[in-house]
Amino acid sequence: MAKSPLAAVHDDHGGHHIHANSMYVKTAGILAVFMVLTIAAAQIDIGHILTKPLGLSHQVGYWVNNVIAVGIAGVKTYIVVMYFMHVKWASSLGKLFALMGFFFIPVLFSVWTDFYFRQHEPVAHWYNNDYVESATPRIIGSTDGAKINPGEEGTQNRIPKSVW
Amino acid sequence: MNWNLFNYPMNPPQASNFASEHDALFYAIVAQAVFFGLLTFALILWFAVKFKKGSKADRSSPQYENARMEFWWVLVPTVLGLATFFWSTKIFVDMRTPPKNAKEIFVVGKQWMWHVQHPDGVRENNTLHVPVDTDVKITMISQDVIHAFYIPAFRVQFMTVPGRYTQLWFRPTKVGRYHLFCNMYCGTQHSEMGGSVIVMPKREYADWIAQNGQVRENLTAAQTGEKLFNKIGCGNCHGANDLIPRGPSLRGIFGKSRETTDGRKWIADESYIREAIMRPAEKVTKGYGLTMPAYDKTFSEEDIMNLVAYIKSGASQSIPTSTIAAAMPGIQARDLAGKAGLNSNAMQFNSDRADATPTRRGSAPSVGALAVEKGDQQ
Amino acid sequence: MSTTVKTEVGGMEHFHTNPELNYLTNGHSIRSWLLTEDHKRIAMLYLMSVTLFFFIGGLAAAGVRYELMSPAGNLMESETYNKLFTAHGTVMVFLFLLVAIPAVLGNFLIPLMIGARDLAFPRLNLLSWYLYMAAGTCIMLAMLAGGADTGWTFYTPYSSMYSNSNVSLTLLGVFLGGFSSITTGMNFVITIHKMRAPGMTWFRLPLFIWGHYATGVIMLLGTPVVAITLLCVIFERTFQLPIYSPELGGDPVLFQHMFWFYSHPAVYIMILPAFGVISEIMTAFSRKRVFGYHMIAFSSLAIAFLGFLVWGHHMFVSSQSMYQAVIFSLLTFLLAVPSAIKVWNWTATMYKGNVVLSSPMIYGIGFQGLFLVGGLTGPFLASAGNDVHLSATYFVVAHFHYVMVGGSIMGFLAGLHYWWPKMTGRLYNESIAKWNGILVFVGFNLTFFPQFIVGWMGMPRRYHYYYFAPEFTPYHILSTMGSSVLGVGFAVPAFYLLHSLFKGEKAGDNPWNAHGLEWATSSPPPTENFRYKVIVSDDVYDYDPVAEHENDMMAAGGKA
Amino acid sequence: MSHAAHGDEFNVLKFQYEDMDQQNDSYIVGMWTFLVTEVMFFGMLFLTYSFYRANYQNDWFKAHGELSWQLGGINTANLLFSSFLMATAVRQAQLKNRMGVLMRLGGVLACAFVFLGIKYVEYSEKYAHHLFPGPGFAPEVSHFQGANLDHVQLFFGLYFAMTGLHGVHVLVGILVIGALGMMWFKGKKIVTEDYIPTELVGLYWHFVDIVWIFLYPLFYLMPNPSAGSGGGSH
Repeated sequence: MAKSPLAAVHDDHGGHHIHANSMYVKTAGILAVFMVLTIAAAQIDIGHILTKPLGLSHQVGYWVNNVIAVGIAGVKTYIVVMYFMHVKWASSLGKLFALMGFFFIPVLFSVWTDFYFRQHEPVAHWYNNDYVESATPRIIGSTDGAKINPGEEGTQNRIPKSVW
Repeated sequence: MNWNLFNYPMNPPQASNFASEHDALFYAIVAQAVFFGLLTFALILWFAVKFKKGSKADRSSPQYENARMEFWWVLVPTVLGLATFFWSTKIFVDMRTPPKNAKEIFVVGKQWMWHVQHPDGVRENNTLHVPVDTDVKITMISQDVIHAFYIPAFRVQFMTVPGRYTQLWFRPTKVGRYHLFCNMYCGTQHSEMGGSVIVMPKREYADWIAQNGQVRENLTAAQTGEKLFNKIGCGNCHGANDLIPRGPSLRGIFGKSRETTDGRKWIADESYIREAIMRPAEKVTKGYGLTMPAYDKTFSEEDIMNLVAYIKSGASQSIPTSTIAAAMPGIQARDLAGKAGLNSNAMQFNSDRADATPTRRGSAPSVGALAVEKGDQQ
Repeated sequence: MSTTVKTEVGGMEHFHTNPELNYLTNGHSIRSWLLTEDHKRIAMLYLMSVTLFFFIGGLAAAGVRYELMSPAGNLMESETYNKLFTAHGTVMVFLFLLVAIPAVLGNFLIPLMIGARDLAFPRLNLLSWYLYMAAGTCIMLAMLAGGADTGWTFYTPYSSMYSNSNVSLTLLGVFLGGFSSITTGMNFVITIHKMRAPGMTWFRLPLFIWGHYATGVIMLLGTPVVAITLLCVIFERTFQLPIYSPELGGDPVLFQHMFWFYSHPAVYIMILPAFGVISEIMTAFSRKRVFGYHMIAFSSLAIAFLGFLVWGHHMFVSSQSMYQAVIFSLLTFLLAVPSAIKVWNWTATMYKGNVVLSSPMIYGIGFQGLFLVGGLTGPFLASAGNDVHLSATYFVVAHFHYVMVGGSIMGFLAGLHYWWPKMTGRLYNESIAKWNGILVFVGFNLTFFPQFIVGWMGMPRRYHYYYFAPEFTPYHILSTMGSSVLGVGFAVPAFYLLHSLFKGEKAGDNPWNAHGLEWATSSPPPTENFRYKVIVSDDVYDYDPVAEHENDMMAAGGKA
Repeated sequence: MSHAAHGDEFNVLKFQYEDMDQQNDSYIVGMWTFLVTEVMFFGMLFLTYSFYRANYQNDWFKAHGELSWQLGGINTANLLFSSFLMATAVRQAQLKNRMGVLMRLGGVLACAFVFLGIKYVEYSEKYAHHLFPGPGFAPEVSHFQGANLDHVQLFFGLYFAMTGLHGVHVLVGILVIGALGMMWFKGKKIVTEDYIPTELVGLYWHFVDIVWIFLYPLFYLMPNPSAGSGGGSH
């Protein structure tokens, strides 16, 4: 085990992948295509297209738009990570840590369940005693939701507007 | 269950429908904890003595892994945990689902008081009167920071969040006076933000509501001022004596020398009192925090004249006696405040803006100002 | 480790320092300390700084306790009180608990235990100490400039829009401290992965290493989240970028989600290393291989992973969705299981061992007792229905002090006593140390047990006075009395440990006759840790209780 | 990056490592652990973004009209190209081609400066239109077609926070790449003998690119959430 570290460099020389230039050019080309795709997809209002001929709700198309945008970003990320960042050729430990962050993002995003559930909670509406499955998607505490004007709902005598 | 330590209670009073349910669960977990805690610690100590180095105990065939044993001590806590989980979840879901016909009371938390409004329009500060054996639903919002509405005797608590309504419910089961706390740290006077929940017999509650709705006419300026003083609830902080740390007593202060926190001395004349009402931040009496909201947008000049007249007349509030006996031993200072409040809470604010954010940072108001203006437009 | 193969390495002599020198004597200048890349010296730097901050945090705690002795709150202003408990929380959590065991004992021992010459990134290690000191400086400066009054949880919108105090500077300190923590975590994870000596397989690693591995992973994954969250609060305060502002439709509860997403796992950053310490001590002083090695190792990883999925139990009453709360409650109960496994495995380790009640073991048993109470009061708070009443009361305060002080600090003291001879080469006064261990145990229980009762009665946390609820008084008096005892208990080790530095007996390489690579090198270790190449061929905790017992019996028989 | 403890010929292999393989793998994995923390760091911001976006879709759609997708697109292409240059710079480092590395690193730096320049143009335009949140927030109301200005402010709050932090990362990238370039220029052994330092900087730079890959569609290319004409905000 007396080999000099400098010797080690030379020994390792062949061990590392030196990729052909064409690999990088191809990767960049694919990324550029995806970039153009993202911009193009965003110019199309898929919701608008789906609403009329297919009778689908506009929201569906809206979400298709969103999924495409984030999906393409995800694919681009995958390509960058695998080819530019050489994870494809990394040790399994390298792969593990490269993926760990991306694995924990969904864990972080599980906060979303809270906001999702809040919409479906049996909340008694604040100015009348009946349960209402809250009809408006008031996911987060929006001030709009809070500034309820009782006059609109015909229950105006219950709470004077002034306090709120 | 009522245990005592040196004549002091060791457990909170049970005064709502949740209390007994909750306590049963609590004591069940206590039993679990005591059993496992004592068992394990006793084992540790026993092993430490029995297998002390050099003792004669048998050491043959020591074990380093024992799948069966380890299986049991995975299983036992899991099963017990799940049982406790289902039990507690039942209670939790009950607490979060108010019954349909509950009487609804509105609460606004703000630094550092609770505004309570009953469905009949009666208002009070830092006290909450509720009829016994009636489902009550509290709908809450905060005007500034996050607070938590907490009544230990009822075992209920929930945060009030700015921008969103939250709620809790309970059914009081025992007449009496109980603590009401803010249990989410909300700033300098956090400890002061609280008061009492007063559970009344149903008829008394009805009377109380009726009394507080009445209007008297043909009063002197001082009397009008007194009415306004009580109506706004000034007496909640400015009591008959200096026992309430939120604010100094105003009894007989007119013409006396006052010192403010910045060390300046003032004679309490009309303009001083007016300033202190309109812009209290500039006239904080030494020894007190800035708890008081600015009332410059609340009062008309006429109102202030009446108030000054009242304070000039000596501000000797009558301290009414309550029919409600204190449920806890030794409640004194807050009691006075509460009793003063009993008479004076209520009625309507004149203003559109019970806007009290005196501690807002110097740089922030512009953000807030925008919001407030928009609020007004609505 | 009698069978550890020790061979001199050819060609590596230049790494070797003078055999007369150890890491303490290898260079005496201040520069040689402040610019050191030696993990052992950095650990000592950390030891000095965490001790300093511990006593500062302790003084704040004393202020809080004495103020609460009377219900009227007449010792200080509310503002002062609020700043004191904030200082106590911030300093203790961010400058002591998160750092103490990993950065002092972990830094010192991880390379020694796995047979490496240093951590993977020594310079990063030094950087982490400087970041930590910068964090400490920021927080101390903020305190000197008047202090922050938000509580260590920095809940918005109070912290972002309402507080007039030095919140930004304090937050900046916490932010920097976060990066110190991240760099430490990176170092540990990579070191444990890459730097193990030949033959040191994963299942030959001491449990201390497993604990620190899990800790490192939590530091890596959790800390950045809270760092950016707090940075957003700084943005909101200084640039008024609305991130959580409820006035504009932002959500302050989101802050709580993000804060606890880190701060709950952070609890495990504090306690997992202590578990590691206790595993080492229980085996070394029971003279027996730990019971259920694999169970303990995997339970550390299980805790690290599950720990990321339970943060919502801090928010049962903070307008989180009911369904979400129920899910979090369930997961929290599941998380109790791995902790229970550990405690029972340690207990079983003592069974049929040869228990030596020396001072680290006294602290270790103290840890077990206190952590038991802390752990067993967890289910009260994990059950959502119960937590509605107990949330944010003194019950919670008592619970987490049992876990943090009773668990983490007792673990730290136990570890410090255990490895002190290795770190300094000196022995402290054993009997004082033992009695002090008992004193801390008693003082601790006196301080915090009454808080369970007063919390159960409804005493809210962070209250400056409680004249309106005089029924709380006796418990607060008891608690304050206990805290005085506890204070003495924490101060005494500083004296006898310092004393040992100058007057203590020479410890020898292995005063406890313990097994483990760190005991196979000299005390204090040389800068390069081992003067020979380490190849591991033994299993970990290779004790033989039966043979040892027979020897003891024969020795006793011989005497008789 | 040389270790002072031992002689010149050993300044590539650090004393705590046994051999170059161990050292290089530690460095690469170490960099990845750092990037994991960065992922979590930005993850939290994306999470916040997703809540508010889901809640205030219409207002945010109207607010995003203030951003120029063309400028953002140029920046995207710019970062993509710089990422490509960086990847090939690493390749040149493997080939020990000093000039090749220097030229490509120079290209990356140029791209980074162009990126910041365009960001500066964007920011100053927002600032001039009083779109920076806080007390100075006073936008031209007509631009937002009746959107709730509170939510617009929230949008710009997150816009400045997220792109600002990304910008800080670009700045740090410039410093690091500059330092690396200097080392190559001076022919320091630590970079010339081994390509790993260049690879590490490359990993960082690619990560900066990845963050922008998400920022661009999320801020600049929002789809219209409401059917047909404008739509009410709630």
